Amino acid sequence: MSLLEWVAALFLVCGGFFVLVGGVGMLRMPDLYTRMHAASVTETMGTLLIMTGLILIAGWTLASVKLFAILLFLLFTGPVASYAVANTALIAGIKPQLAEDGPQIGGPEVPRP
Amino acid sequence: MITVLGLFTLTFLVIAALATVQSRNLFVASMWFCIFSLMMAANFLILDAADVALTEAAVGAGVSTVLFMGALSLTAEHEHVRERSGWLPALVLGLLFAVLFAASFEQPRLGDPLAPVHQHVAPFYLSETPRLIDIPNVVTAILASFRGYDTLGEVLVVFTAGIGVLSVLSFSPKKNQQLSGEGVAERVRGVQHHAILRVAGKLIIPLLMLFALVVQFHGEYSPGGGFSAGALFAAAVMLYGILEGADRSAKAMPQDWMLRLAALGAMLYIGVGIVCMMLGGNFLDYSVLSSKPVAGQQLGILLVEFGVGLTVSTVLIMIFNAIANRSTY
Amino acid sequence: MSINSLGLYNYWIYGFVLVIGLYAVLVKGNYVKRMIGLSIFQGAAFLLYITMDKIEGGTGPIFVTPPQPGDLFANPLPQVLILTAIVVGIAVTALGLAITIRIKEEYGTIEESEIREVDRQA
Amino acid sequence: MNSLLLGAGLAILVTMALAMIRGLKGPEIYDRVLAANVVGTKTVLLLAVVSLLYGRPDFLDLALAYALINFIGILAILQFVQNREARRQIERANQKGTR
Repeated sequence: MSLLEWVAALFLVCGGFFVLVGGVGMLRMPDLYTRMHAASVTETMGTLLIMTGLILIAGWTLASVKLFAILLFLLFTGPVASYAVANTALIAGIKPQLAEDGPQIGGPEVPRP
Repeated sequence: MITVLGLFTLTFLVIAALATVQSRNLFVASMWFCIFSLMMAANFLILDAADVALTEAAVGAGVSTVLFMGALSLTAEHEHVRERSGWLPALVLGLLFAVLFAASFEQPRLGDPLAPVHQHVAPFYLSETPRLIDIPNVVTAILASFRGYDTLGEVLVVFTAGIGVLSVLSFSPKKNQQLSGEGVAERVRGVQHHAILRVAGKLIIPLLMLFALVVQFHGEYSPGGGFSAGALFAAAVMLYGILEGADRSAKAMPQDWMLRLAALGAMLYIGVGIVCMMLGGNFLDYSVLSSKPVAGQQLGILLVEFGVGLTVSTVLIMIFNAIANRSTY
Repeated sequence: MSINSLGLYNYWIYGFVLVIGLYAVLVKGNYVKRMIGLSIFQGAAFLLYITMDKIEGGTGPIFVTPPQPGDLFANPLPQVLILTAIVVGIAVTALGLAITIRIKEEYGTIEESEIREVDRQA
Repeated sequence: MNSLLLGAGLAILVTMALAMIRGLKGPEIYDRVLAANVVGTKTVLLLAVVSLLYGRPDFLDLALAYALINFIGILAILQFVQNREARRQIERANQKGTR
């Protein structure tokens, strides 16, 4: 394997790791907002690393341009969608779980529209 | 390697289908159906059917989710628990599954080159497409040329379904008494007050339309064609309707013009066929359209695919406008 | 490990998903749920057709380079049939949803048992 | 290289499985929306990996379409949720007014 392939392999392994960690976090985190935080790891870090690895594998071809476009779209839409879900949940009155208050008590005042 | 991927996605397919059927909340059910469509399309790609996967992506995950959400906001979100007695249907369905399971052992294994389906007409299409039509995408060649009659029928079915939706929803709805009051329309406006979503979405819309045009006119060389392009274009308009309000999308894409364009698309298809007849060929035999038969075939496919894309996109936009603009307050 | 080792799993999944969709159509009284069930049923049929197109050692029927004798390609015919069927399916589903919306407006409910009661009282 | 791609694909598939378990468990509707979103974006990654694994880079168009379409699906879902909340608030206010 050439050096480029080793680098691509490193990116893919790291990306797979972050994607998996995010998935486990989605399952094990205690409340919606922390789960969203975990999911965002897969959507930004995991996507970035895996896509970079794929671009390195594809090399200087049309495929890597397409992969780059996909990466841009995912990095663009993923956080926006996450923000929208979080904002909708907050407006609907779902409160974050805070350490000092115990589960589901208190939380910041949520402005209602 | 295909085995592993197929095993996972097929299992997800079953999980998504079960979750769709068992959830009492129809909103959750349609969300699971969206996941079902995604898994279905991933399966199609794994089974080498890229064109189908592209169409399923645009239709299943995009258009059908938007339409189901629109219908749910006009009907009811919760399914009532009362069900008919389930034992007889369950027995029948159990028997059906047993029959299908038993019959599966007579099916050829997945990917068997000696399966009957690979023996009959498919080798002809695969070997003759480079000679007769000379476009790389055999699926497009069959869709528009070899089986042009079939596709014409499908386009007319889509057109008829669009007219059906329009005529069913042409009555103005009764007003909901519980939702009366000042400024309801201003408050029930979905995601329109999210500045971030609107800015992000507006950047996506032109790219999506451009991509739809690429899929439409590059469909002879890569996965794509009129059906997927039409669905993608309609999805872009639906995004506009979600972000800016369905009234504005209906203003930008007026219903009567959509209807005319849908008819125009179908008529373009039929017209190409009739021109072929006038030039001395058979109906939808594009070879006579140009002095060289291959060039004639390519021209015919381009025109026919454009007609398909026009009809599909306008019908889907029409359906979206009709459902999303129906308000009960 | 070749594609062959997936064997008949595709056909079993097809049967199971088909039965699930049909269950929703037969047993559920809610019309939107029935439309979703019908779409799942359709999906199962799509899966059966696309399963048939796969050929071992083949690839998608789009020629990147001019095809050489001996190259294997997936069967394009089932793909064409399903490609058109998907779009027709969504158009028909939309028609069903439109009729459901009208039923809701006339009867105030989309549950079959409740609609029967309304009819009986009328 | 192929085994590495397959490994990445497997990681993505396992994450999809975990997200689907979260979607099955709920408990809030927003958890399910989140799960649908994660499954959607992971499908895009999976399709990109599969098309390189198959050596068919022209299939990347599909992943591109997915990346765009998935966003629309999530927005449609969110629009429904927001409209529902707004309607519920109005109905509650109207009920108080009539009483």
